[in-house]
Amino acid sequence: MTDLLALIVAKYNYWLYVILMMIGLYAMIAKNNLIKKLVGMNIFQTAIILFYVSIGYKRDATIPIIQSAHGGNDALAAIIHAADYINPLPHVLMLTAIVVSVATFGVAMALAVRIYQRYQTLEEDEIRMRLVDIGQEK
Amino acid sequence: MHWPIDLIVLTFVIFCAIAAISVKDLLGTAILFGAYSFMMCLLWAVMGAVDVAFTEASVGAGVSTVFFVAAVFSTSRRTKD
Amino acid sequence: MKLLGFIIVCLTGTLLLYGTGEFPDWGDPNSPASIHLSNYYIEKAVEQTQVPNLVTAVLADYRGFDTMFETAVIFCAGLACFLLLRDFREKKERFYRHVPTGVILHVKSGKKVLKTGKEFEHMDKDWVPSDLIIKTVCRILIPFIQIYAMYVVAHGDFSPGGGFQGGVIFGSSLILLAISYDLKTLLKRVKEKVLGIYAALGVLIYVGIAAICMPMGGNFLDYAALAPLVWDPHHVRALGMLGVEIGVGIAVTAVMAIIYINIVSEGRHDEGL
Amino acid sequence: MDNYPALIVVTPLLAALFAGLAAWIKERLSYPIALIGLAVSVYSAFKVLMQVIASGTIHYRMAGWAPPMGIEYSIDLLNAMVLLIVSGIAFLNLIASYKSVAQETNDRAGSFYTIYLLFVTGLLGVTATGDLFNLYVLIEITSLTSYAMVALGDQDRGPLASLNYVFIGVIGASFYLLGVGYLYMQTGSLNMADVADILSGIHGSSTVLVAFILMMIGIWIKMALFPLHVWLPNAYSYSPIAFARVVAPLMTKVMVYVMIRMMITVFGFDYIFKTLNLSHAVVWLATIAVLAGAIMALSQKNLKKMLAYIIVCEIGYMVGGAWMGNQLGMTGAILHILNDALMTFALFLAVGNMVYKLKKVDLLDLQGLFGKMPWTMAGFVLAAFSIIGVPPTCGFFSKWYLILGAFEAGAYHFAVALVISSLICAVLFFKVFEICFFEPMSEGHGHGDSHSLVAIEEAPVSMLIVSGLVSLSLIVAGLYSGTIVNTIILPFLK
Repeated sequence: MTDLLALIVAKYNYWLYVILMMIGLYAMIAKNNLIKKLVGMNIFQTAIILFYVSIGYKRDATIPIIQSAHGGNDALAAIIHAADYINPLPHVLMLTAIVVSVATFGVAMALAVRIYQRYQTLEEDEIRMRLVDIGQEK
Repeated sequence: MHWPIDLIVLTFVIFCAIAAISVKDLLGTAILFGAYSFMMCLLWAVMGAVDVAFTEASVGAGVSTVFFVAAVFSTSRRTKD
Repeated sequence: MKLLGFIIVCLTGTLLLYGTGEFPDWGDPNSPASIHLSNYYIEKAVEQTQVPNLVTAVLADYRGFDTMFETAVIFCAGLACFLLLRDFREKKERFYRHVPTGVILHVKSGKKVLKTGKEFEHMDKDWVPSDLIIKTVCRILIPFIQIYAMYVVAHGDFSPGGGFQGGVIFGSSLILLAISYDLKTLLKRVKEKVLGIYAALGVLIYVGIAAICMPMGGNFLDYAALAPLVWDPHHVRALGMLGVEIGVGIAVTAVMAIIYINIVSEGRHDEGL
Repeated sequence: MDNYPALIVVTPLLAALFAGLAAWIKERLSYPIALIGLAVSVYSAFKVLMQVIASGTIHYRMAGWAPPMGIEYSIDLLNAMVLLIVSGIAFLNLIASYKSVAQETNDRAGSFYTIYLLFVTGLLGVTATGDLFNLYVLIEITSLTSYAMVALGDQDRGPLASLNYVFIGVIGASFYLLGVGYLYMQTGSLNMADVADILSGIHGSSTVLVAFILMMIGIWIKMALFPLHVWLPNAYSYSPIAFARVVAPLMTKVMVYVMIRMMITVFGFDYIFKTLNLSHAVVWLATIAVLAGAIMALSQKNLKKMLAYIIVCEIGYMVGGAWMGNQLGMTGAILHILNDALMTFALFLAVGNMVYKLKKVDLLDLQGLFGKMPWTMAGFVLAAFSIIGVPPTCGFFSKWYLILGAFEAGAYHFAVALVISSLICAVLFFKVFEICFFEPMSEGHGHGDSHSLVAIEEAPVSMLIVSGLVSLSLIVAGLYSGTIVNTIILPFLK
């Protein structure tokens, strides 16, 4: 029983990131409203960011800002133990991923407004019906 | 022991995610979406990713929700599913 | 559609869960990810770049090339919203409200424009009676938000923060002005042309600083080559990063404002939330 | 001045920013700025190719840091060739698109050139980079620009096609990012060369297998391989023609390049074909893609949609060739990147001339086009022959290598699919020729004599010159394909 608990403690973060991603993916595919799909897309992207951040986490280590070098006296700054600080590389990658997800979110919102201007609805099936009518007119 | 905080915030995150998708009114989705982003920012702050939490708070919870509400005002609050 | 979605979700879910089988435990210090490269950053970054915040050091210097293209992504999002939504056709009819009597005038011809001020005020479809409390609080709050935003940009090297966060906070102070008053006051204070130029200028500052290093003898984006230009050669990398962060802050501010204005007014830049 | 590798990617970015500024200050300036930017990029791509042929791989360190720490460009023969193709085609297309941009996006031409340059910067960056995460950011730039451009075309269906493209594109890019995350977790580094030699040690672990599958799914979505191609036909046929002309030949070919780069440099040939013998499954997938693309192209009524499905079919060729497992197949795939880019570019240039004149390119509107637009149709015929695989043109040679590779690897179903799809392409294009040549322009009063003097209304000269130049280059590339293979592709595969 105890190794199961140890396994859970060791891996629950990754299982939850998979669950979040699947919620996002399901919403993107199955939801009918375009803006609901966009929410699913954003959940899908933030789940990946959660995965990256949980790669970099080290137990009982502090945030990756070196306080001791504040004064710039190099002698003191020499002895930095890597195990005391959290891995900064995933954080850098995820700053980029968050900005990219917001940029895509903004453009997708602009597209949704354009589609509403043209079809007066954001429901996928209603748009498809109006597309068929336009097809017959042409 | 920060272990329980992490679990509580994670359950809130998943609850907000499912609620944001299944709520029938788009403005409700907008608010829940903001709450989801804020919970994610809390989660990352607990996990030591301070810069990422700051960005997610200002960009995810802040501006994305404003764009969302602005878009809902320009279109419609009605959703069928 | 729902069934297809469910099947795909289950398939990818099992694939990913199978993948987590051999993951190192969550948070143990000697997982491969936290041994190979990150130790170098943690130990060497401070003495090589004099920037205590390791994330900003890696973001703007070691992997500065990524961040440059990320700023290009932001600039591209703002340009896309401008191209998609902006339409320059004037709205035909306008609504005015006669302030003393509260009568609403519906002006049909586009040419007749009444002077808005004490007597008339603009009316738009989501018109809300102007609330004195919101207006005064926001008028007091906005300057402090902007000072805080500039602090966040400037202190990216020492505390969490940097170009993106500061730029977004500055952008949201402009959006707060548009929400508390109305879109016209924001557009009167910040012209659309100014926003367009600042968006391109911000990214240009970033790429410019990076490109100047080439004729100065270094590789692309190598701040060390800028030493002769800088007043304190020892901190040249930290100053290079600060210049780059300022460029990012300007670009992000302008883009957030452009996207908000275009989405809320559906491109006509007249009335909105 | 050995900064050429950086110049290839940075000059279009700088030109895009100056064009963005000029769009607000003086609109007329943005076109010349765009031309200068791409000209410098083409020149430095050519210089880099010559340098790489002369002295082997170039290593260019961004920001002066050593490879695993900082980002590094390691440009070898495959890189240099694709870089030259991308910058060359983008430059030629810019020359040809001055008139059609003025016609389609009239009041915002300056912003159009800015986004066009950002798109080309993204493509060049994807080709040149040696860093896994940098590749993700650049894929995002190319995707974001193409989301915006697809929505600018057709007023009715453009935004909807673009939004579907956003959803599928985000899923693809996120799967690639997830694959990079799984790899980073096992190796701890992001530089391709560094990851490759750490990976050679830990072949067994299931995480590396899942990482490989995730990255391949992401790249296949971006490449529009058959089951995942749903977004491509609408996206390419509803986007403005000036943009369709650059996205059709380049976007999918650069993603094929990324797939080959992942297979050869990052994961290594022996990992893919020895430890996990996926090649049979993928070659079957490619066969289905080739046949499905060709058959779906048969049922199309719009010329642009038809060409979009032919692109899906061509992607099947390249994926099949790359996954054959032997050197011949891989040579055929790499040569097909070059040939297919040129062929598709020539086809879309001809279609661009037609759209400039006829506005709508349904198959029924093309009647009597040989009489009206003889030069455009000449270019179209040449490009059509090249896709079918008629010997003097380049299409024949790459198909020849692919078929030889298929026989050597025993994948007869793939060789049969190649032949069948060539026949179907022949049927397709002769159907178009038949409409354009024989049916007279319907003057509405019964059928007058079929060869009445039809007024020749050709497309503007600038578009004609570029279209003619590219069509002739098909033959030149065909004749020189031997030298291309020996100088560039075979040394790379050694």
